[in-house]
Amino acid sequence: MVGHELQHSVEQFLYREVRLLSELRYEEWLDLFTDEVRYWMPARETIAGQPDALAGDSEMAYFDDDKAFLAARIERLRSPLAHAEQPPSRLRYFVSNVEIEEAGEDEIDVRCNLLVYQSRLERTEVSYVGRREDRLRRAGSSWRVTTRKIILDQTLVPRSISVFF
Amino acid sequence: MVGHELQHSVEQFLYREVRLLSELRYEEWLDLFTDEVRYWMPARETIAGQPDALAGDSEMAYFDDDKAFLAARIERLRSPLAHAEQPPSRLRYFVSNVEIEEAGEDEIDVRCNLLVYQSRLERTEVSYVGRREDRLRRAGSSWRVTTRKIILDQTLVPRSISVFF
Amino acid sequence: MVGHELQHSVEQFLYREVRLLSELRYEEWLDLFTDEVRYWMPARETIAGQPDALAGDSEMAYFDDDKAFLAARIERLRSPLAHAEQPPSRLRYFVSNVEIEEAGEDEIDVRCNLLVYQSRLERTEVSYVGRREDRLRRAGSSWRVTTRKIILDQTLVPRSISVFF
Amino acid sequence: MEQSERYVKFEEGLVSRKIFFDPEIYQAELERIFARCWLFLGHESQIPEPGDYMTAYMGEDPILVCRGADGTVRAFLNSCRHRGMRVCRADRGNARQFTCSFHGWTYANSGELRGVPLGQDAYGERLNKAEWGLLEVPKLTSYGGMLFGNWDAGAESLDDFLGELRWYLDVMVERQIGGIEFIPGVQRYSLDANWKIASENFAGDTYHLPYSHGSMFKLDIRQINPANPSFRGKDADYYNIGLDNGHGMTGIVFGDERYRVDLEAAKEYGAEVVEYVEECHQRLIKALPKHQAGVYALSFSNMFPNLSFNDFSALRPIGFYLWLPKGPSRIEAWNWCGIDRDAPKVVKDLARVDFTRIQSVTGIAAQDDTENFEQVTEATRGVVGQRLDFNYQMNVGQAPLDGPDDCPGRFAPYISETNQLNFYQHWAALFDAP
Amino acid sequence: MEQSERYVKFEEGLVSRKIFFDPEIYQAELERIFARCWLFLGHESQIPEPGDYMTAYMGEDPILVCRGADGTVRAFLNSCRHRGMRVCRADRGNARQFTCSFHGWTYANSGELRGVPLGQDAYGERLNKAEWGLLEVPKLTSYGGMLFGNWDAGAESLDDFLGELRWYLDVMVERQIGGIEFIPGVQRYSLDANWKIASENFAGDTYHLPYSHGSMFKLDIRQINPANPSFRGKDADYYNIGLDNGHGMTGIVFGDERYRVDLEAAKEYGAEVVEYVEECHQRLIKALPKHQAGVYALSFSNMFPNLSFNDFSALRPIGFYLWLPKGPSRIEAWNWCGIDRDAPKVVKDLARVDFTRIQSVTGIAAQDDTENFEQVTEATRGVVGQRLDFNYQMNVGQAPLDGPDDCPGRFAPYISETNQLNFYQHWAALFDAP
Amino acid sequence: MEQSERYVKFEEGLVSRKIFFDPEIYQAELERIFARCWLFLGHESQIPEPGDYMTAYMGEDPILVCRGADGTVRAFLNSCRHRGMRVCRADRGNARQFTCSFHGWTYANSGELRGVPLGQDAYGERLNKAEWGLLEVPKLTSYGGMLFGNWDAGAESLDDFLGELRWYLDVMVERQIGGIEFIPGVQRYSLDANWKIASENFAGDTYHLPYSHGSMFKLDIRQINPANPSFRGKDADYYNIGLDNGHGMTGIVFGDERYRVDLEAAKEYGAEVVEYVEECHQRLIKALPKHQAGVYALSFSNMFPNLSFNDFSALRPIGFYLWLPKGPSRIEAWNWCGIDRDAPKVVKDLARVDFTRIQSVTGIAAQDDTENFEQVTEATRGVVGQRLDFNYQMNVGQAPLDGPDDCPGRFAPYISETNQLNFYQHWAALFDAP
Ligand code: FES
Ligand code: FES
Ligand code: FES
Ligand SMILES: [Fe+3]
Ligand SMILES: [Fe+3]
Ligand SMILES: [Fe+3]
Repeated sequence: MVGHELQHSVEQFLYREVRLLSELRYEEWLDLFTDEVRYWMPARETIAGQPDALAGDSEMAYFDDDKAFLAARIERLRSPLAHAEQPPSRLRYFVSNVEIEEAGEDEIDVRCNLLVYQSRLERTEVSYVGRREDRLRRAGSSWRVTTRKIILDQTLVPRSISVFF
Repeated sequence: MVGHELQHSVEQFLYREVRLLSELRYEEWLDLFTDEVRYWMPARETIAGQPDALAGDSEMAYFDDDKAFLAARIERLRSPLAHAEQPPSRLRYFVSNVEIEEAGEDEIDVRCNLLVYQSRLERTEVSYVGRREDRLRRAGSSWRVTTRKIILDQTLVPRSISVFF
Repeated sequence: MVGHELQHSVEQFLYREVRLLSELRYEEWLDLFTDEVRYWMPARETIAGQPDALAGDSEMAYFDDDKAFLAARIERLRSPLAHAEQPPSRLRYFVSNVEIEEAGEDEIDVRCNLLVYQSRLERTEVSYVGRREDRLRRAGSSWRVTTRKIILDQTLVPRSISVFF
Repeated sequence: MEQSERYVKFEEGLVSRKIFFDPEIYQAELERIFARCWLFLGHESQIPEPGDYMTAYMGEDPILVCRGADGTVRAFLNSCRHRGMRVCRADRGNARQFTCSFHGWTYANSGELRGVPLGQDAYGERLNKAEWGLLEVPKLTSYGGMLFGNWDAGAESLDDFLGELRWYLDVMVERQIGGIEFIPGVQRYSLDANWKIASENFAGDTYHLPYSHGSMFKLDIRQINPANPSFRGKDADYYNIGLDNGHGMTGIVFGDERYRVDLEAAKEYGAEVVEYVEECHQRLIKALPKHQAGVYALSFSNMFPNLSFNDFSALRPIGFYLWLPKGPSRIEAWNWCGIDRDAPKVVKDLARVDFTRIQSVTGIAAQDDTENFEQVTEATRGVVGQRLDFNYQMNVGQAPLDGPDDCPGRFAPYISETNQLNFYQHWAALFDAP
Repeated sequence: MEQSERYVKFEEGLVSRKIFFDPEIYQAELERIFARCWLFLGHESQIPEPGDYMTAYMGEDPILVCRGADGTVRAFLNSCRHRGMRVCRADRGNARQFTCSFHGWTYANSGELRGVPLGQDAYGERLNKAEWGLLEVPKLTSYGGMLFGNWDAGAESLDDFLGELRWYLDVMVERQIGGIEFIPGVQRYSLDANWKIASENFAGDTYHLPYSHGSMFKLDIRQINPANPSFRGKDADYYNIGLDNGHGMTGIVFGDERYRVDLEAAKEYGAEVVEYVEECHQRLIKALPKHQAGVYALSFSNMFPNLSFNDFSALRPIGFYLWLPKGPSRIEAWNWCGIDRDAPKVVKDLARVDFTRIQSVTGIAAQDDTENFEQVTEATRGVVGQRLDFNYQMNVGQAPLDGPDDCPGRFAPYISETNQLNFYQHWAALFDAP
Repeated sequence: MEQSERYVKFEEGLVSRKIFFDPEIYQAELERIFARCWLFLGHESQIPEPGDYMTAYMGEDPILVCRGADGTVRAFLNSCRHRGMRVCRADRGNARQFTCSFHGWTYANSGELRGVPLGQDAYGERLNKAEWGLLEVPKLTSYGGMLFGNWDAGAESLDDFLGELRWYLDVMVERQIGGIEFIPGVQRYSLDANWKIASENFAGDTYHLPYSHGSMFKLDIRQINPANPSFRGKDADYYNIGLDNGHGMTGIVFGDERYRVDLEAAKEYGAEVVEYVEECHQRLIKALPKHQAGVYALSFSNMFPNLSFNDFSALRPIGFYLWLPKGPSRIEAWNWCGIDRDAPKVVKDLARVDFTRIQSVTGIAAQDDTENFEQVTEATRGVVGQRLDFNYQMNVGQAPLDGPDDCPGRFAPYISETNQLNFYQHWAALFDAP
């Protein structure tokens, strides 16, 4: 079990990170990722005998972005023609059950559970439920995300996804 | 980033505060607010070009209470004729993503995300999702709420509101 | 208010505990309970004049298990004929609002709010909402659960329960 | 036998529970009531500037209300004529034109189809743009800044539709120094009930006040606003008034009674407020005959079919409560707070805060109404429950009261149920119309 | 051709999948089955004192069950006669009268309308209170403390309705030293299935035991309670018994077999329990003919239409499982645990805990049943699936077994499907009734 | 008048909004379209080994697709013939047989009923196992590894159903060196829209590209994959092609144009990829006539009724988008990514990543489509909106273009709406069929 100072620092980092998303501060959010980040959300199926059946590295994914394409998504979201988020959704991120493991010199592995609530237009309400497995790298007094693996518990996504996790 | 002792103290304050609500200990809950508190939940609309479009100070609000009227609401809830809460709802408050900023001598600004689950009678289930922006003032070893701003993410409230946030 | 080291240690224990459940590591999970544990989920009704009307000790319960029967449930879940969890559900546990009280020498009382999300097969989605009241006993650097009381806020359970809390 | 006679037994004071649940009756209501009656769209003050717009609903049809460059307000079906996309997805804003997000057809805020992408290349002469503008609500009329639309091009005028109600509305409208304005913002909430349960309540259900709102009246709600009525039971000089076309008003009192209450209350706020109240009164006396001016303010009322409102005092909000139908057992309620544009700030703040506290989504009155409206629905949907009737017999066979001379409407005691029967009698007439 | 013949092909052992989905068939069931059959309301022990009350459902109609000051139990539609509000919103409590939260009409717990606010002032002579009491369920009968109601005033008596089932229920009821009592509290859960899928299962579906519950039988469930049956397959002396009016019982065995199992099991708990079991047996022998007393305990069964129950042993709970219809594909299940009021504490605790572990919401049996009931529903709703029939052919054309003399019912092997056909045959008869 | 003429006014280029909402029309579609057309089930590469299986849907009926021990692929209603339980609850796996979780009937993956628990003891001779195997989809045909099933035993062959579409599909299929394979995994998401809104979009709605996807085309999406089309507006040598049986293709260009784009793009990835592209081209030339080979790749298209797909390039994914109907206003979309089994890893990775980024659940194109499809639905359900028609008049009265010789289909400009009318004309024909 890591120390509580580290726990505190990481939790604050995670809270701030998702707050940037709900405040639509996408560019600042992207700055929290390292240049070589893999932003990956593998597909998931119910496969007999494989409880946590996630798609593999070169199999189906929902997201498999590098920083450049994350930037492209953000550039798109800034366009008035990005209809899926025009007007923008109201997003709420519940980050919980944060668990940390040291991963060598200046890196740590961080798991958390994530409930993302999306409210848009008059009455569209969607909830995404799952977990995240991040690799964070120390950056001065804070952190950068070097790998993000997002695993939804839903095998049927409630709506097409126009939000980040 | 504030220290983890402060974080701990504030989180425990927030947890206890909402527990008092789910335990219907309204009077004790009210004691956690300063006499000059503004308990405010501005209305929210989807306005073109204004992502986080909240109603302003003298515009529409859901709540705009002072301590006296909060007390009146509580007095009412104690009446057997407060049908909306007779019998009382079962309430669960999920406080998460607590972020703190110093705000001068003995005050702090505290944000949190809030999921309020209401279950009542046989099968009424409602969830309110949003965030809170509180100003807390140090009171001995604990805190008092001097300003509470509640911002729901829903622009269509799922039911008329008979609960506190 | 207990110290933040204790808070940290307990939260990490609770996070790990529910993670073992979502990872279907039932036997490891069971090891976190003392041999004399009472795993109890009393029934709940809406009774006039009794806000938090829980069934009493020898009244109706959803769970009233000892360690032996918890083990039997787990043995059953390992059977290919445990259809309710074949294939297994995808489970997500949101533990929040953790509050701790010292309870004598090496025991503590721990309350938390709990949102359990269950996703199974193609589109079954269920959420259980409530709180837990645990008695934990110190076990070296970690903890064991000696009493678990689970209180759902729903008086109509959304589905028959094939998960642990 | 008219179809509706099975449901509304006027003489007996009975109404079948079926009309609050049956999906076919609900569909018929959308066609015969909501597509034919004058419906509330909002208030001009919400869209003061040229180009301002807001969205609304008529029945279940989404509406876009725009103030054109010429200042004219028009309303349209908020659905692209090309392939139906919601043309405007915001609640309000300002725009000269609306470009549909699907294929980019562009409509002026006057409704006409301005341009289509690749126009000539794609369509040549095959698209007659003149025929494909936004579907305009054929009748739109503003009264006191309140905007009403009607889908039926052959419908009677708003004036004829308001009928006797107009005489009372004039009191509310004329009393305003600067005219009514809506404070920015709307409250919206859902409740699982039929739209008529809420509408009839405002049309005449004074009888629910003492018990439904007993917890409120136990409070000293004058602490919220001294102009708040301490609840009054049966009182000879308060009337419920049933009006033609199904409209209903409650708690009307004549002879400056409400003015006196205001004046008394005003003193707690000092000279400025007292003067304001006096000025309101003066305006009324100048604008209207004495007996009409003496009404001074209204109580809670319903304009058929689904616009409820209240106006107790010049020191309190003019509340608008629109009960939008969203299925046989679902309402989406939209609430607005109206105030006098030229009221002193202290009065505006008083009214605004009062609004949030009493009848709004969090209001200490609305909460208990919702609980009742929803549980009425829950408790009456079974096949046995559906065989029964609702009871409105309080005044059956009772002669109308003699109201003061020259005041329109059928007068009933303050505590009565005739307004509800008046509401359902009109409902029945529309339901049977071919 | 009777309408139902399209759905229930008794001779062929086939039942159309349509009757588990079609919304019109479901509506007809509410009228012709749930508004005409005797339905379970709960147990007297839940409301022992004068003024005690509890809420229930008959079909989708909400019910209020009250024990009056005179000790008499009455049941009412839990909906105010004024305008339909749910009069009592709690699950249970004690009250002399119920005041409706909407307008405050007050009903005695005997149903009569006691008072209305502002009575004389508001209503004068225009309200005949005698006519506006709560709608009482015209027929209510208690048997062994179990309360049953029937909306059809002309319906046969409960005794006639129970018919042959009565003979077996007497065994369960007479065995109790102090009579059946329900431990306080109810379990409620939803499942997405048609009510008949669950009811028929208890009526006769022994065939699902070995596979559906294979994971349970693999456990040593005697560790939960030694009186637990280790699963027995086909066994000449265990019978399923189809009874008139659609009722069905499974696993009936004669000649003290279940007594012997209990006695054996009792030893693990010492003399007190052994004596208790012997005393139960003695009571039976005194109260009933030998061959009837020899039944000793029942297995799982269904009382038409939707009350399932089980009673395996004097050391195990008497489980009641009510499958409330909430739409064509939705059930709300209410579970109660019955015990012998005068059983030793060790036995009561044993039974209570056993109940939570096997057939309750969290029970290791119920979990797998729910999964099956729900996925049957999911997998059969398509238009092609709806063309098919369910198969109940196991015993088609097979002659009934000869049961022991003087024991009512049509006897079938322990593993059989005749009880389900018996269930649907009665369903069909009621469905076709005018 | 044919029933459908009220809905589809082909000559005028109008389609009634009713067919996207009316529950009865939806039910009729399930019977007359989904239970009679060839429907997509998945791809053989998803179940390569004997015993491999996957689940699917035809209309709302759940399907189990199995590769038998003999390597033959069969499809069955995924519902037990005994009492309807979903026989297989996993999305995919490998199994020789399936044992139903309810009573344990066991089916071989060839569908026949192998065994039933307690067989002889329970059933004797009363169950004719041969009659109670899983209900097999009577017609199943594989083309290019793509599996299609048809519930109508009397239906035309898949070849006849594909009709003119086959000529173009051959281009896509023949171009693959190792044949199409689906990368493991599927994406599934829900959207609140009618299935036709999405299907027609792929069938011909090029007109929505510039505006719906303007934000995407503003990006340099060649950065994702150089073979990405920079959006081209009206361009004489790009065609939309309406094909018989309601199929539609967009953006077809002849004379090696797409090959040239690929070759150019390939250079950015080095010799291996250039050679790969050349090899693909060679294969086409060997396999097909020159003018057909010159098509090289397709754009986005729809195979009637609900299988959309796209194939822009040998360096990009072959996307499959199945729009499963789940009610009048709900779709469950299943997405798969097809690639050439023998493509170099760099190409496979390029295609896979490209798939996630453009048209998948998170794709920068799909997001905006969903928003439009859903809000079309929201905005057109009111009774007034339902009176209107959707407009497809872009090319009404326009003569088809002359496509190149010997190329099947009715040619229209790249930006046109004739394919949608072609879709609805076939829909109407099926809707009216007895
Ligand atoms: S739907 Fe509006 S432009 Fe096509
Ligand atoms: S509804 Fe019960 S008193 Fe009016
Ligand atoms: S339902 Fe499949 S074996 Fe009975
Ligand atoms: Fe009210
Ligand atoms: Fe079972
Ligand atoms: Fe698109």
